[in-house]
Amino acid sequence: MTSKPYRLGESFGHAIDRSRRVNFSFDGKQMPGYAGDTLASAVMANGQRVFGRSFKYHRPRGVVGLGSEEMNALVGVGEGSRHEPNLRATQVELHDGLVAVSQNRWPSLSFDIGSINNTLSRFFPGGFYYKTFMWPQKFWMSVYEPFIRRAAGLGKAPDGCDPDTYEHIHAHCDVLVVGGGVAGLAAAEAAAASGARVIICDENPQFGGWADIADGTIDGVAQSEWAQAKVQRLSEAENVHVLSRTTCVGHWQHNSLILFERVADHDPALLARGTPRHRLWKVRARQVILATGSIERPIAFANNDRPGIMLAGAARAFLTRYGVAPGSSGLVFTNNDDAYQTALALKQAGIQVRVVDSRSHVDSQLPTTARKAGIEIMAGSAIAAVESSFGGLDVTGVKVAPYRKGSGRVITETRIECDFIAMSGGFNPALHIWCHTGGKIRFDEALQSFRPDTHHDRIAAVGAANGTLALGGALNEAYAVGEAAGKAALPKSKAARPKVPKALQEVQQALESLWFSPATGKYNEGNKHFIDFQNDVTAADLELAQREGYESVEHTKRYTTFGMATDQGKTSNLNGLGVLAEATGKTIPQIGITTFRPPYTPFSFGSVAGPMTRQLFLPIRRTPIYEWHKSQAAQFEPIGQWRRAYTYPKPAEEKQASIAREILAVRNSVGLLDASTLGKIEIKGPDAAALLDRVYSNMFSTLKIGRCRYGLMMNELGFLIDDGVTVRLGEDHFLMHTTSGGADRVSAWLEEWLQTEWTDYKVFVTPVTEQWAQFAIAGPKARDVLRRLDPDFELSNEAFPHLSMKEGHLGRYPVRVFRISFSGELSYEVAVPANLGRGLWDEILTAGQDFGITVYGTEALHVLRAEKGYIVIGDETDGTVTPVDVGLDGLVSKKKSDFIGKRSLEQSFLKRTDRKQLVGLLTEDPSEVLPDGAYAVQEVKDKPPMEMIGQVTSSYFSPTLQRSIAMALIQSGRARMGETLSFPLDGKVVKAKIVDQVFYDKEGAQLNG
Amino acid sequence: MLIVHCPVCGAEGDETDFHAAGEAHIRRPATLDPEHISDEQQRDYLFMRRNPKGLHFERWRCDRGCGKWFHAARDTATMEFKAFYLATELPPRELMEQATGEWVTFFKDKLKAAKTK
Amino acid sequence: MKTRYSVFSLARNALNYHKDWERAWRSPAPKAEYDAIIVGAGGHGLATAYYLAKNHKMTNIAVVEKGWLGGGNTGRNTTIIRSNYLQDPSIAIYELARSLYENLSQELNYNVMFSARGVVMLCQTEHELRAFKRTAHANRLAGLDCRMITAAEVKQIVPIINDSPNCRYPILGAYYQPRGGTGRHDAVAWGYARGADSMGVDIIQNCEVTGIRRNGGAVSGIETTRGFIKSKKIAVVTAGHVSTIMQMAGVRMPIESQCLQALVSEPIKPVIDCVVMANTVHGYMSQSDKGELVIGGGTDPYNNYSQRGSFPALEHTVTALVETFPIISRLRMLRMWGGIVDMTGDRSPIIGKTDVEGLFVNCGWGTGGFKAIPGSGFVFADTIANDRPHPIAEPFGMNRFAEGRFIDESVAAAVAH
Amino acid sequence: MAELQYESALKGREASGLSIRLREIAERGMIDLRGFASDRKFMNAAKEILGVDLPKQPRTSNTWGEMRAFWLSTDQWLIICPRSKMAELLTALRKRLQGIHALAVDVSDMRSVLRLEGDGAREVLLKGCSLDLLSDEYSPGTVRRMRFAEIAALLHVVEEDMFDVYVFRSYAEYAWDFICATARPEAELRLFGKQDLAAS
Repeated sequence: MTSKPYRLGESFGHAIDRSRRVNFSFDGKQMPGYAGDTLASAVMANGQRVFGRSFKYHRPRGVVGLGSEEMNALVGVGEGSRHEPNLRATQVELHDGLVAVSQNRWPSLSFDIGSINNTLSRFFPGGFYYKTFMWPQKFWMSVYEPFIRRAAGLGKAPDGCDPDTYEHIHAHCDVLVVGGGVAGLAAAEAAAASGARVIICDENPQFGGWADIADGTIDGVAQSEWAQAKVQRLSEAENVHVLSRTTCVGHWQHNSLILFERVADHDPALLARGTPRHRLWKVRARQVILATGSIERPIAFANNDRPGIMLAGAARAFLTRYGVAPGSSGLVFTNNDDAYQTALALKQAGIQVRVVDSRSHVDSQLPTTARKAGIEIMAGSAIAAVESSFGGLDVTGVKVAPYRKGSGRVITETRIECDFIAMSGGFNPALHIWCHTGGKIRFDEALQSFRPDTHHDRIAAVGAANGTLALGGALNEAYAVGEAAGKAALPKSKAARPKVPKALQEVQQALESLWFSPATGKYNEGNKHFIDFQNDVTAADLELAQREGYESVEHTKRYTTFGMATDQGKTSNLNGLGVLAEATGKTIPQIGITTFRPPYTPFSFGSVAGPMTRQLFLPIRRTPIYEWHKSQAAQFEPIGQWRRAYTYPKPAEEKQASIAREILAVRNSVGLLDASTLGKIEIKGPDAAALLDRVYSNMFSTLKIGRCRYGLMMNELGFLIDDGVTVRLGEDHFLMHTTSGGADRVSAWLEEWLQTEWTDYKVFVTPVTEQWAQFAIAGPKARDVLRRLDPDFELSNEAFPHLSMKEGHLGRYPVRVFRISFSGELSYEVAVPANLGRGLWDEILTAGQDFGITVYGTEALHVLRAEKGYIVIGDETDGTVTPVDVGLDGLVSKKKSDFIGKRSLEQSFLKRTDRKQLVGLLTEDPSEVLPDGAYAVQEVKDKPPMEMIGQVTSSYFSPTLQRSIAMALIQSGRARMGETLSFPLDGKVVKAKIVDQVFYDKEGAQLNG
Repeated sequence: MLIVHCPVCGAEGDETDFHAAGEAHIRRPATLDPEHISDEQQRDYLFMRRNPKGLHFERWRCDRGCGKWFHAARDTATMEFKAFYLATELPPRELMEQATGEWVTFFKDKLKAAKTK
Repeated sequence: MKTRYSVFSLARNALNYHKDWERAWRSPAPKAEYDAIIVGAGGHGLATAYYLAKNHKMTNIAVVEKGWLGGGNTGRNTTIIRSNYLQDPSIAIYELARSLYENLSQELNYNVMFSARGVVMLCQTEHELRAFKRTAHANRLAGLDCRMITAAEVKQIVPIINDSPNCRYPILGAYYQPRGGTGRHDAVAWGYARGADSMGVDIIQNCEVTGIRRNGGAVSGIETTRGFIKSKKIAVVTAGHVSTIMQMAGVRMPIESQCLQALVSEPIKPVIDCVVMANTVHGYMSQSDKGELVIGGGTDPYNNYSQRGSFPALEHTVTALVETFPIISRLRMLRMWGGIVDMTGDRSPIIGKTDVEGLFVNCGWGTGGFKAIPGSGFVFADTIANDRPHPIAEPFGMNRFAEGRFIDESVAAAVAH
Repeated sequence: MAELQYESALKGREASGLSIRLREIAERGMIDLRGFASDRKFMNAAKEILGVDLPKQPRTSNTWGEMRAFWLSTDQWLIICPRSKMAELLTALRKRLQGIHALAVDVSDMRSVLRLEGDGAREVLLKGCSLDLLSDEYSPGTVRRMRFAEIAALLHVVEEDMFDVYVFRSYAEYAWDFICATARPEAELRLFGKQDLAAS
């Protein structure tokens, strides 16, 4: 590798600040660079060309492109938890202390064991792995695949949690302009002139696109000068938002787009300060203008992947932007005029250069200027071979041969010494975003590429993105489209239209397509014409895929993986189509093109998650008593988004012990439960009762005012979805309780039926769950606690019987008290406005002290109700269980002609008598607790499969009964009362007897006590 | 990302501000005649869907707005909304005429009825 | 029969610069009549054709495809293969499929890269834990090799998982199927295509069905963009497009077509060696042999034939996975895409005959069809050949919707993939 | 029995070092009022008791003294009043609305109110909601339900740079934490208007 200085004199490199040196390291080697450098330019300025190794053959690779289209120079940047793999060196902005490493090589970049694959490459044609690695069978997972996995995969993941933050922002605008080149700036100016709100974004740090490396003037000044003035003006405008370092990653339906802003990657100081690293912009635009420019095409010639072979535009940019010479003597290989600007720039920099042009006649202005400048032009020729130093690390020369379109092999050739090649096969409009939601495209003969055609959304393309490469045309187009977009957004705007500036630029001669450059010898024997550089897909691979019948371009793509690398085919797709067209004698449109998928360039998962990580990942709902629970070291369990206290272990108390303690307290004295999460819905109107009769399986129109009734809810399939106690507050006024999880669902459901089915019903439904804190005071001493709380509150059985409700005050606290019980004990549920909840809670605890009041959690609650044989929606039911299945036939009205789910109960399968029915279970060994979900079998066999006849739905050790109890859904269970069932578990069989599911206080004496 | 418009309150917003609830204009047999519903009618009501590629009619709720249910006509291939109308209404006449597949049979008598009016 | 693929044939061809490889499949012109026509050359359709030819010696058959074979959901899914379902009928068909996958590469002489790297289904709430314990009991008695594993074991198998006990949904354990895993989706379609083709099956691509001809109660053939093709047996296997095709025969389907999205990261060196499914937060992830993290989630909430999903659904999934695997925060999304999935009322497939004589349908695989391809093709072929449902297919008949006999897997998991 | 203990969801929470001011507004009285805007009897009755017309225009509010009426839907309003006035107001309303199809419920404790104040508050909100807050549509007085971060919320534009965000009580802490996370000065930004260009 040559060691001569690659950094040119002051007159080159307008983007770098030579007064600000920065030091960075590449593969552990300390290197100097300048502020304004990219990692690519800085490394090249240090005389290093090889940046990485290719995916499959591990061939050494250098920089080919200029920005996000780069497919070779992928590096890992940053260390430890801040490491980021697979970054394009051409996009990494240099900063002091930047640490970069090359990828996919071992042990080192210049010597890579993996490159053995290259030597053996002929054994690895496209799709080879489908044809082998099948024998012996077990070797696939044990030998072959592990090897493949280790070999693949480019860079390494960071280790540890990401220390940086990310955020989202929503933005609406009248016009979004994607791309800040000359055309984009022009369109933005025109749109903004109407007063429209305009957002313009560009993925690079600076605006201007190719302005600084393109010839021609605008209103008499250089393109770049014009661009800088424009962006300055736009950045000051009130109605414009200018976003640099921001990539539009995709276009979604109805003109919603995602922009990916790299806020702080370029400056560690910002990150250290806590600036969000990336910001995801969710933009809704009335009009979208794509000024995304075009991407230069490489040329498929033998060994076109050697380090030192780059795109002509890129070579030019490294020269003028960063003052970096791609080499000391070069060759420009082109099929168009544009590349001649590179030749001229190189010449101007004192670098020796020749032009090889596949076109037989080149006499337009740029070539003529080049000739005048003394540049040798070899027209009608093409590169037939590339010579390189050992290991292919460097270009040493080429063989040039006369070019005849379609000719297979090369006869005569001339050798030319050179250490770099700048190639240009033409330009492809960047269509990606246009196509994301299905915009139509058409093939353009002059471009030999696809360009935008029609689109169903309000979106337009201008300039190179639209195939309009010439400066004058691009400006006219951009101003016209920009103005139209502004008008469409603000039809009334009277603003004056900006005048279209005057463009002066050399007229270019048409390009001639060059999809394949014949090589020395038979092209696919030995030397490789790379189409997809990163994935090592050659012209021969594509042609082979065709021959093997993978004819659809999608098949070819998937079989050879061309276009599937991290550049998503930006530089390879069209070249591939060209090769396929020539191989099959079809036209490119006949071959078709693969679908463009978001994102335009890869963007971080962190930015997609934004701030929704850690404690903001998903909301946690807290009851008014949450802090108290925490102060008591409660164990919590999530119920939907709620956090409910599961149990309250005392210091050094086992979970099971604390649960038992809580249960016995309720049975023997009194317990207190935070039931605030219970759903509460106020329902009022002349048809309120009728609505309840429709949504509950049992009757509610007969409920007396002030009384409560337990109700069952089915869906239309006849399956249980919710239950709860509903209270009649007035003739036309009810308060419905739902399960904690069901609150939102049920109230929305009631609204749905009222608005879409029973639209003649006059009923208002208002969910009030969170208005109330609600506590259950349960146990023989419950009444005493309430009396202590407020002696005047009438609590006698006569005045306040089971299943009734009273509204009033407990002390100063306004309350609703319901005498309902889910524990089977005498129990009152007290509802109080949420902000007074904690106050009353404390009062109850004080009042209960003498009675040994014990706070109990959800697990104790579940055991208590199981002892009573009460069902829990979600435990005894799983979405396939009917009220009849759980033995609540009594709550399925025979009188009502219609209620939700009624008809489905008549479907044959739901009427079967051998359905699984809810029963109680008592294990033969009372200390044996059946596991939840254990299955009973018809007959125990020594090994599976065994016929299953039902499963345990709830199973606990009952501290009250000092034995295990369980409920289960068993096929025709009720007919099997007294039968003993077998539950084969791991290594043992548990036997249990079918019994009635009410284990405790069958006659309900406690409850009515 | 769909941008949805509520015909009740005029709110416009992301699909996430609304609730999509599947096919519209499905009649619940039990509301009309609870006593005479065949298993097949019940099946059709609960499961059978027109599911066209192209113009479709569906139910939405203005979840983060007025909370009202409404109908939308949308092309399931291009995702373009063609109309938004009330939950108690039929689609605009021209859309009923453009409807394809299973929808044609459904709208036939509706269009006839509209004519005779 | 085609020359076998092997390391030897590969070497032999290499020496000759791969000039002598024969076509993987022909591209024949449609004949006037076939004994059976399968509509849809996805994995399920091609497998059906393969088993019709192989097990039932029906070789005068055709598979017609609107586009290119394997171009639908077969080539768009996240390739998860598992059989640890809750309901007996599901266990039967998915386990049949999984066991066929074990030897599919050898059976087809085409490397479908089935790799049983294990499927870990996280339990992140008590309720989910209970549900999976129940499934575990059912699967054990059905004879499946599955087990519950502890949070610590999960961390061992998946070192990059977020095992913080105070994260939003702490890992309480997982349900583990060691012999579940992934496969190479394209290879499954291509392998079956090559196998079927070599037995004489005509695979006719770029041939769109425009009508299904009936005389009275029976089918007599299909109208296509390449003319009328006669057949007394027509099997529709067109996933998201099943409603529109079946409508041509006047049959209405209990199906909604929605968009399911998937995405991959840029390739990185191996970080996760199994499939992890986090149903509570709706996301799942594995890593391909190429190094890409393969990620999928739930469907969009509305009908969609565009194969282009909506960003919020995708954002929801990625957010969940960044929380579950914090290191992916700094990795990048490379490509996202959508497939049109056919969702039934109970989220289980439909396999069998229809009320129209000679018209068969296999659809409704929704978000989880890839894992079923071999089993689905196997029992569907048998059903077509013998004109009666294969015992394993029987529970999946369309009549179940009128009887209320649903096969509801959502019971076991929030999402079924 | 001791005095009433009042405890709002965000009691004792203070936000400092943010790019905007953030605090909880407690002690509010709120009534959820349902009735048909088309029912003149109902509208008159409401006006009579509240002293303020119920707005018929979607997403608007009417204010009279310390009384505010928010439009929530075509048949739903949220009445804001001092907590001390709520009980008597509710009783009066219910009495006056007898015989009219309507529903008035005390929801004073159902929601927590977070107030954002200061230049840049709109941008902070835009980090969590998708409304076009920079358009004229969102001038003072505007009320709109919205999706904020992961939860349902109600936005009230009090003044140009003052916003009340109503969230259900159980979500108050989540909303508070979300705003604190997105309103860090390091993350401050303005939409449109003068920008600093990236220095080269």
